[in-house]
Amino acid sequence: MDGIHDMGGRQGFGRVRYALKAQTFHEPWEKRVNALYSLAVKCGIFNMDEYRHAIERMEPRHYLSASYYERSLTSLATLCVEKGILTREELERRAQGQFPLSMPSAPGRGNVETRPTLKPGDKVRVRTDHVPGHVRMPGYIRGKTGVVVGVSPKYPFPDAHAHGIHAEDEPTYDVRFNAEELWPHDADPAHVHVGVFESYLERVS
Amino acid sequence: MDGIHDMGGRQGFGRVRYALKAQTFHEPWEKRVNALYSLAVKCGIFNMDEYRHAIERMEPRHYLSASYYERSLTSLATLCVEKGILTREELERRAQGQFPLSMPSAPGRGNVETRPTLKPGDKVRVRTDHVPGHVRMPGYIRGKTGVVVGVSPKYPFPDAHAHGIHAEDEPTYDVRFNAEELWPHDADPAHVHVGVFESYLERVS
Amino acid sequence: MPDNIHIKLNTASVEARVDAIQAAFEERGMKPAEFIGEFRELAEEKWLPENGARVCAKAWTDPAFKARLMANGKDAVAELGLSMPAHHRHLVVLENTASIHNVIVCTLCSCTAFSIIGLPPDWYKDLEYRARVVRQSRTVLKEMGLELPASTEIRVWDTTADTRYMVLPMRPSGTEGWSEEKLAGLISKDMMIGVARVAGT
Amino acid sequence: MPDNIHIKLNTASVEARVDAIQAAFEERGMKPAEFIGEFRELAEEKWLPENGARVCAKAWTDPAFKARLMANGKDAVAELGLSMPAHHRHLVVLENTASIHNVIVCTLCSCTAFSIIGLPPDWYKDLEYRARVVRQSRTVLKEMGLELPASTEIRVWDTTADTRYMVLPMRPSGTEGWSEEKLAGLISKDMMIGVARVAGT
Repeated sequence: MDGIHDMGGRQGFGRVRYALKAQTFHEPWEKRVNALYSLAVKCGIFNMDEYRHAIERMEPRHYLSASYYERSLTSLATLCVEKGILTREELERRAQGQFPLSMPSAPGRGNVETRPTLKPGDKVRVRTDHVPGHVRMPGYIRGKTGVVVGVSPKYPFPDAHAHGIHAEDEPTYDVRFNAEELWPHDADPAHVHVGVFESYLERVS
Repeated sequence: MDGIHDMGGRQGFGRVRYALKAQTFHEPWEKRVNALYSLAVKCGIFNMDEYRHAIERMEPRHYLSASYYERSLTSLATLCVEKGILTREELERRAQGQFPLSMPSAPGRGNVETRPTLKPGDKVRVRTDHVPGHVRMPGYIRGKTGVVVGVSPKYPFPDAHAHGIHAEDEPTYDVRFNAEELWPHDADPAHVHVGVFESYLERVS
Repeated sequence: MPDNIHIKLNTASVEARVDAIQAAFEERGMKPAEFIGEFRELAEEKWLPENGARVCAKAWTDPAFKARLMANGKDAVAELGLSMPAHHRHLVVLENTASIHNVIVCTLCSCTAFSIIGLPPDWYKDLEYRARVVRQSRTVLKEMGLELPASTEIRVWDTTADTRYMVLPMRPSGTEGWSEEKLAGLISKDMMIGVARVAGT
Repeated sequence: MPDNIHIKLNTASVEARVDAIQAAFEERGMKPAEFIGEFRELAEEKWLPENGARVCAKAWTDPAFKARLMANGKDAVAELGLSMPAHHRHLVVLENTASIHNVIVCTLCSCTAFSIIGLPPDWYKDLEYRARVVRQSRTVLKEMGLELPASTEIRVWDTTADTRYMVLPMRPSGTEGWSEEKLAGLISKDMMIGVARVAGT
């Protein structure tokens, strides 16, 4: 989905709030949330792709105003409700207040049928697909061309794995793009490398 | 700028909060804001392109959480401060609290040098430019092809007019796109027409 | 840098912020109170959908007017004594037919031909409408209560320049011989935006 | 549909929401308290940047190890007793040189090789860093205190799959003969993300 979470290249943000030796956690509940979602993954309630997708499905205003760990919490609660482990009513009764959850999911998809097998040096184009469900292709590379610089082991295909659809595992390719081709006239010169699933790519001759 | 305001096609939003005979204004202050920014335009403090751009420059979290009229208010205040009519200190003293303003502006630009003169029926492609300042090209048409169906009188070129840069006025062209080409595999079939400034277009033979 | 936490905790209420600007304008001799009064009158008594409804009704009954309206909307509405702000240099009238349905949005902000069809309703300015109607036109219209036949071509118009649009709805059958005034009574702001249709069409 | 106004006014505090889930898990026999204790120990005592610092120091002093590290990061760190979660199937080590600087981001969420370089700092997860560093790499690094020579090629790595990255900083001159332990003391989490460099490089 072309959601609010797809942040790469979006303009209008201010300076990074950088500090030396910055903290990972600021409040005790943040560690508990991190542990609880890990526990849910360990117990097999949901997988990491479902977890990421349920964050992306947060109502956009809620996503943008929530802290990182509130997003974790919302995904954890949403998936526990969707999987029938808990009910929203139980959560709201226990919390004594509203418990905002993520929006419903749109359909996922399986692997793209004709996928290229690639090696470093191959020139590729990112397909111009739009996908209603989960996808791990940042919008800023859609339709852009780049060069493969690395190949990974196979992973579950997120577009399927986040939706309980069976699919073949796929390698990802580290693809090198030029920032000035990604954002013509308005980017600092750099190479931007993205880990791209095989189904998102087509070979360019 | 590729800002948070560029909403067309962004996914994750829920149902439109539609009601028959819906209100334009909900609170008395909303009419006052609308009048005050109109007054500032009438007094020549800023023009409509500057006004729109100062809304787009709102900190993204603020933009998304603010109501329509709070966005008007923020633009009005920002421009009055930037133009030296008011100071932030005066505003905060009078309001007895913080008065969040928009982020600073990036440079604008003049007309594109080689612009096509077009007529209905001409096939066009939207240039893949990215513009750090104000621009009235929604991101969803960037790089896409369409057909001219209408021509307007000339308007001030917003990319310049929002930044106090002198530029030639330009007509806009109503360009017809297919929704299924704008968002392949993930759009309702429709023709989407966009009013596109001449500088954003190139002719396709 | 704006800090979201600070915005939430220490920000003056939106009303106090409006008061601050109004008072500063007052002090500078800009007479904001008078202008607010004039604006309220315009918003409540002049910029009304009844204007556009008159335009549509006349187009339904006067083919020569309709031809002029389709050729140059701004000049044609001026014949009826209706004016548009100086920066609205062009009014394009979009005619619905049995096979074509038009709908208007402004994805980048919330522009409308407000002096003709009235100031935009709240939902028109909401992020939901702006984000979704260009991409999911049929779905969104259906959610809003307008279910179009599958054969109807949907045309979405995104107001990204200062060209303004209004939809000319279809005239329902059974209204032959009706006065312009009676016909105008059938037409609402939402129909001229394109999220509703006249009953019976 | 979530309503933003309601979210603001009636929503339970985030702490009450966490309590609610923890209590529900407790009732279902999932032993969340024990797991939270284990997790806290991992986060505070195991997933530390000192792990990655050891890896970098060894790579600086042992060319054969470095070759194995560059060929297969996950296997090489395992030699040092360091493990990665099962779903982190691939560790790619990015070597900084006199002419190349690498920096890591996850624009879609905030993935890192946390068992090796430590859990990500707050700013790494902020929208500012995620939105900007891919597009304005040199500007953002400068704002963060790292001004790179104009001749340095910047390579940004966006962690959009479960491949994890770590930056291997440059070894500073004047450290010949230093022990691995002393060298490791030069290296911070931020250097392995790529927003800082070892002093003197």
